[in-house]
Amino acid sequence: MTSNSRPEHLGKTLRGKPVTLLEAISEALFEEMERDSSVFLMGEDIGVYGGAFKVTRGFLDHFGAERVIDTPISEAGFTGAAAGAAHMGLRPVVEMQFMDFISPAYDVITNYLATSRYRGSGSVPVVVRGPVGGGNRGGPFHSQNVEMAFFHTPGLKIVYPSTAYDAKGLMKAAIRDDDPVIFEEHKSLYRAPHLREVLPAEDYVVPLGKARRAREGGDATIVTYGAMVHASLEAAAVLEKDDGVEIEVLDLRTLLPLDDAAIAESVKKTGRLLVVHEDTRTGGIAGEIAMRVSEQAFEWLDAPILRVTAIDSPVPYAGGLEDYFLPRVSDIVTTCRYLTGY
Amino acid sequence: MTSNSRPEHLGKTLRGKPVTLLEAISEALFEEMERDSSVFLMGEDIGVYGGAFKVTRGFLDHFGAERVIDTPISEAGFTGAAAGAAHMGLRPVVEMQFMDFISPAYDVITNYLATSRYRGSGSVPVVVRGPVGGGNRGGPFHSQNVEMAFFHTPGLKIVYPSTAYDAKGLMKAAIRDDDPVIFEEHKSLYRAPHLREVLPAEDYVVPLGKARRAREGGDATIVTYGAMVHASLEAAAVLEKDDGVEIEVLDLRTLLPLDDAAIAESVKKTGRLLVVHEDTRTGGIAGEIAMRVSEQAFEWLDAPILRVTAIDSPVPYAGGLEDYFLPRVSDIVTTCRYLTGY
Amino acid sequence: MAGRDDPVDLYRALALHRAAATRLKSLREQGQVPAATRCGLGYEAVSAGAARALRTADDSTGDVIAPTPDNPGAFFVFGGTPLEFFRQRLARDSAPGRGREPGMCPTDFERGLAGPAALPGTMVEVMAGITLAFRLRGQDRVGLVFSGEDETSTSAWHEGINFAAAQRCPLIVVVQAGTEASIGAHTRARDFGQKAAGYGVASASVDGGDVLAVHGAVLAAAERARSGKGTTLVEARGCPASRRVHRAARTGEGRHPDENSPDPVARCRARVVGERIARASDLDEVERGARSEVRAACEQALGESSPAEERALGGVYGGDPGTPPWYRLEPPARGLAPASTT
Amino acid sequence: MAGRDDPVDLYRALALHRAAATRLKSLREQGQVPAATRCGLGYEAVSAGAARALRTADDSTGDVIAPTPDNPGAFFVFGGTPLEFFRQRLARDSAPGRGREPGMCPTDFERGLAGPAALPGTMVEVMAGITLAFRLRGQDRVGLVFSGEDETSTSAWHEGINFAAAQRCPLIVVVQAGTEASIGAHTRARDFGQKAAGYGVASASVDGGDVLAVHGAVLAAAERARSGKGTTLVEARGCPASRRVHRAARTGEGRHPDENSPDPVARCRARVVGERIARASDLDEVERGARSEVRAACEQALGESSPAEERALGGVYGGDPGTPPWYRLEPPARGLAPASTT
Ligand SMILES: Cc1ncc(C[n+]2csc(CCOP(=O)(O)OP(=O)(O)O)c2C)c(N)n1
Ligand SMILES: Cc1ncc(C[n+]2csc(CCOP(=O)(O)OP(=O)(O)O)c2C)c(N)n1
Ligand SMILES: [Mg+2]
Ligand SMILES: [Mg+2]
Repeated sequence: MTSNSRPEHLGKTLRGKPVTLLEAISEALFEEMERDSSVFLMGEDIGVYGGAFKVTRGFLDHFGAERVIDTPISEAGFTGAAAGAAHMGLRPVVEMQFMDFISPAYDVITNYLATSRYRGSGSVPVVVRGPVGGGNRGGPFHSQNVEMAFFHTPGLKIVYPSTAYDAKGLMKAAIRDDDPVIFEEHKSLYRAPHLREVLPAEDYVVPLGKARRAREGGDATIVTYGAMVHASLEAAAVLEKDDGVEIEVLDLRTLLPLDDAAIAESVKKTGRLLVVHEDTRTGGIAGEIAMRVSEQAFEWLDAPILRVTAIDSPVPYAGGLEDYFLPRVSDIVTTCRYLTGY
Repeated sequence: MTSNSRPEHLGKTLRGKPVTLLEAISEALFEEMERDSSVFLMGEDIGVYGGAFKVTRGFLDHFGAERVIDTPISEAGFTGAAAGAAHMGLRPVVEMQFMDFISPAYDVITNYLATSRYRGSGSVPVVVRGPVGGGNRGGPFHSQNVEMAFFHTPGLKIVYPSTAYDAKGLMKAAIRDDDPVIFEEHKSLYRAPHLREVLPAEDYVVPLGKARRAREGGDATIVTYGAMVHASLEAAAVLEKDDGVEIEVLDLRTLLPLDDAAIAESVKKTGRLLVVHEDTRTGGIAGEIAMRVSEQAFEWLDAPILRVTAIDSPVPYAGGLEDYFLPRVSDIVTTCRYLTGY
Repeated sequence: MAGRDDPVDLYRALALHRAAATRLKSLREQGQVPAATRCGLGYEAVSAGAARALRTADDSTGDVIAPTPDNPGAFFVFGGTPLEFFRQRLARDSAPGRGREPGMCPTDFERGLAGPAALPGTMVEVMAGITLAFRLRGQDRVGLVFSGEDETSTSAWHEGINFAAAQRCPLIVVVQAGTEASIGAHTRARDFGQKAAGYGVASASVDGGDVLAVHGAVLAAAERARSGKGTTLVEARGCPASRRVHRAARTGEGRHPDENSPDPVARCRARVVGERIARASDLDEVERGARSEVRAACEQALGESSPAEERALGGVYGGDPGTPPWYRLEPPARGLAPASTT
Repeated sequence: MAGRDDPVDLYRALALHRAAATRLKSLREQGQVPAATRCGLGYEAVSAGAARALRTADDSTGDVIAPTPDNPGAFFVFGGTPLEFFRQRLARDSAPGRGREPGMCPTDFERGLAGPAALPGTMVEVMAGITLAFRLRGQDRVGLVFSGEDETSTSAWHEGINFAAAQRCPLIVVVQAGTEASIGAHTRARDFGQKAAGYGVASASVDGGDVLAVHGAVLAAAERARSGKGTTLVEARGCPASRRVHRAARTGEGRHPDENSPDPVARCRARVVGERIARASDLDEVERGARSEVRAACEQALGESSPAEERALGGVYGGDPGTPPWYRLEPPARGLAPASTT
């Protein structure tokens, strides 16, 4: 019972209309499912209900219940099943209703999916995607960023887009990639009006593992990703206007593998590095970046590598607490001033 | 049916005899259970069988089945149950048969145990302990180091001793601590003859969060922990003899909270830092250390911060592969030479 | 309490639950609490009936319950107040959880209140441990955990009940199930009571809309538990079905399958009045009392303030609240001259 | 294959399993494989009986099995060779897994071999997905996963079988259970078949030492699966009990509770000879053949070399094998003058 025409709300790009980051992801999933019959979806409430954030609205009607599978609350079970289906040549895309719920699947992802190729069981082309991030008053279990749970696991890739264009192109690249990919989608970017973009009508991918220069500048480098790209660009605009300094902003897009060549190149130009991540501080990705820069560009550093991050605590529920917990544009501005004045 | 006298094999320290690191841990558990009736043990095969590594041999006979509980293969279940028992005033010590098996408990540890205090459910004095580390031909699922799975989680503490003295004192401190503690015990140190030590007969603790200077030196600092302390000391001896350079070796003992004051102090003295960890490279603890040193002692650095680590892959099974995978003394020597000659 | 409960007291508990749930629903509609907040309408009978079958106390000697957000009635029976309820939900500074988390039930072990939960199933594990502690200490106490229907699919639920069964913990697991027709595609189980046999525990199945039936089943389970016979699974059928089914059934503006199920409060009322245990006017009085208590509590909580932002700091570890590294309070590079631009 | 199997062919499968397991045990005693290696003695009937009830092929069109290390007989039925078996166990460079992992069963999906597993229960999840793929593609194939008894306690087992049940996957889960007397303190379940009802799947319980009984039960389950009726749990009773029970029972040098259970190979032999299906001398011939094949394979594997150490690199990601950062092959700080001392 699948119809052939594309549902109205998934055809904006075809009609030359701008799309949100969420719509870009929906379009990517839809187009990949159209392109390749081995692509299918699993997750909680993704079918009839269209997903908690409506990313898969209309998919069940179009593709049918065999390609849009509603699952039990068994994140480990259906992620492990995704690996099995992948072994048989399918390309499952698994939705975590909130990415926080990936934690019960930690075992199967790190021990099975990530190691399968190495152990001789073949590649596991599974994408595990879902909403992440704070600022939505979701409290400790509906607001997490999960990259650091997986960043240390060889065999995984981690993607975290900040624009609609990248979200669509990276999702397509992730689905076509033969390795398991964790794909993080920031909730506050999903429907952000200023991120609406007219996307190319033709098929395109954004390759995994390549950072993007979101802003050019010579006075200091900010390395960041996800929602913090926009906070960093805001800070950079303030600094240009008020201080006359030019901050380069690098959007990682893929966290694993890390594009350390792009980071080193920028640091060699500016001599100053600030890492900004929304995730909590200790053990955040800033550390690995600092280490790689030390290994690859120590001589070019004119100031300490610094970071702006969330506080080391669970994500609080009350609005005031959460706002204080999260990194702020003013924190980025202050720290950049410190660096450029160093 | 508990007898009152201490089993023969658990009385070595009382008799002034040297103990292995494993025996030091057994003594710590035994003495804490004697001292405090709220301390009890849970784990797979820890009772009748005495544990896969025999850490709890004799405990069942002495303390009875209510304090030495054999569990199903349910790492999440019994770790969550430990949290519940802790809420009721008990102090559970949970054994993971191999620490690799902690992964099914990742959810309950990071989301429940670590956040309980913050969320107002009170402290959770649970110790999760077990054997870690490679070099034993255990392959990918019996050789892991697990610190980086938890290092990013506020609310947890992580301990990783390298000597019998520390193992005993840190275990006692961990059991008495009100926060959840992950306690890693390296298998290749368990019975290493050269680590046998005569321990103080009286009760002592080694405070959590304090690093130990394992070797003094002014030419470069190695920050390390666990089995790599001994590899680093070996390398330092080679460097003293062959190159006449003095390497300071800092044994972290506790990874979380990190003793960054001790690290900064040593780096300010030597100006050179090498981090050595047995765990895989990307996203390893070296990153956080590099970041903190950059924040706290950048001006004192005379050379890039470098690291010696395992390869970014699962732990291989075949002996030759595993030996190549693990960091070697010669790697440490080479990298120190690079640093001191920089 | 033992034996048959006073129906008017039961009715009072139902009425308080209903009043609080109704009020919370309108707060939700006004956007004062997040849209996803669960209220518990329709869960009056299972909540109050189960909780009133247990022993309450405020000095850590009574039974312990772990309610879901659908069980405010159970929270009130155990001494939770409407004021605490609204403070918690509105994330007030005065809330027991101090605005840090959105759960309905703040933990207070003295009163026998365990919560808030983390992910689904977790509290089954935690309650297994709480009741293990009762058994180990020879206390005459039982624990009860409320669970959803699809929650039985989670790994935590499975490992928790299996552990409780293996250890003969005095635990009651109440599965709040829908009607058979409403069970979703997430399971093939048609009878959640059948799960009990697979764990070797007793079970009972009752109408979850019938407060006396629930009360009786839990009373019997509690007696079993107190007499050392271990864990019981109580299936409460006909609870307002899964929000997941709800979602499924709502599409196309269809009716929810359970919308016709009889109102548990009205059912109890009809019975109490019909059996001439009390007059309708007495029950009206009870209801009015509940509503006004709830209204006053809600008004008070609405007038109270949210936590100050600095409250986001601390509470993660015991001891010195300054332990976690925090970047706004200290200069980024200690010991260095402050940057010229700041 | 359908209907009753040829008893002599069955016997050949038993004999090959027995010969390989016996040989492996002596390799273990000689220290050529790790002490913890499982051999599978006593699992002949369940291994061969189950596997021979399925359809084998070598072109990805047959059924798929996931054996445990106790099921070499199943591996051989599905076309695995003794040579592969010993290469894998001895971690030879020629092994399908190239020495990277210690599992008994290398993966070869063309022949229908799924493995090696990660942690217990994982393969139930993975096989749920493999059989989901069969259903989604309308293929007439079934999957079978061998499980231990305590493995049913794991979260992975639970989420896997529940998912398979919900999705009506053509999956057979064989639980290799001990005798009732041997079930340990890790569960209250006395009948693993009872677990099936809780998941809404069919079940059968057979004597795991009776190759024909196992064969018949799996044949029936496979027919159910092929006709779209979904998942079946087959309990095989009286397998050599849990190594855990073993451990427990061994203390005090007591006899293992199952040491008296009749030898499955001898039982089959008695029946085949008793029913005059074949002569004893024919069966001797079969056994001799199995032993000599095994001996030759083992000798050949023993003579082969271990993987060269550089083989530890690569294989973690698809594409460029150089992707993961690797520290021995590149100078630590690119672009800097090499250190004077190296
Ligand atoms: C690990 C995890 N997965 C998914 C969710 C989202 N979630 C919360 S409740 C729920 C449905 C629970 O269904 P059921 O147990 O039947 O309870 P009901 O809400 O129907 O009362 C889901 C999918 C979550 N919080 N955590
Ligand atoms: C998560 C995890 N926990 C524990 C273990 C260690 N372990 C492996 S097999 C086993 C016992 C399995 O018992 P059972 O399923 O009955 O199988 P048996 O060995 O008795 O055949 C244990 C405890 C493991 N490998 N992984
Ligand atoms: Mg439900
Ligand atoms: Mg067993």
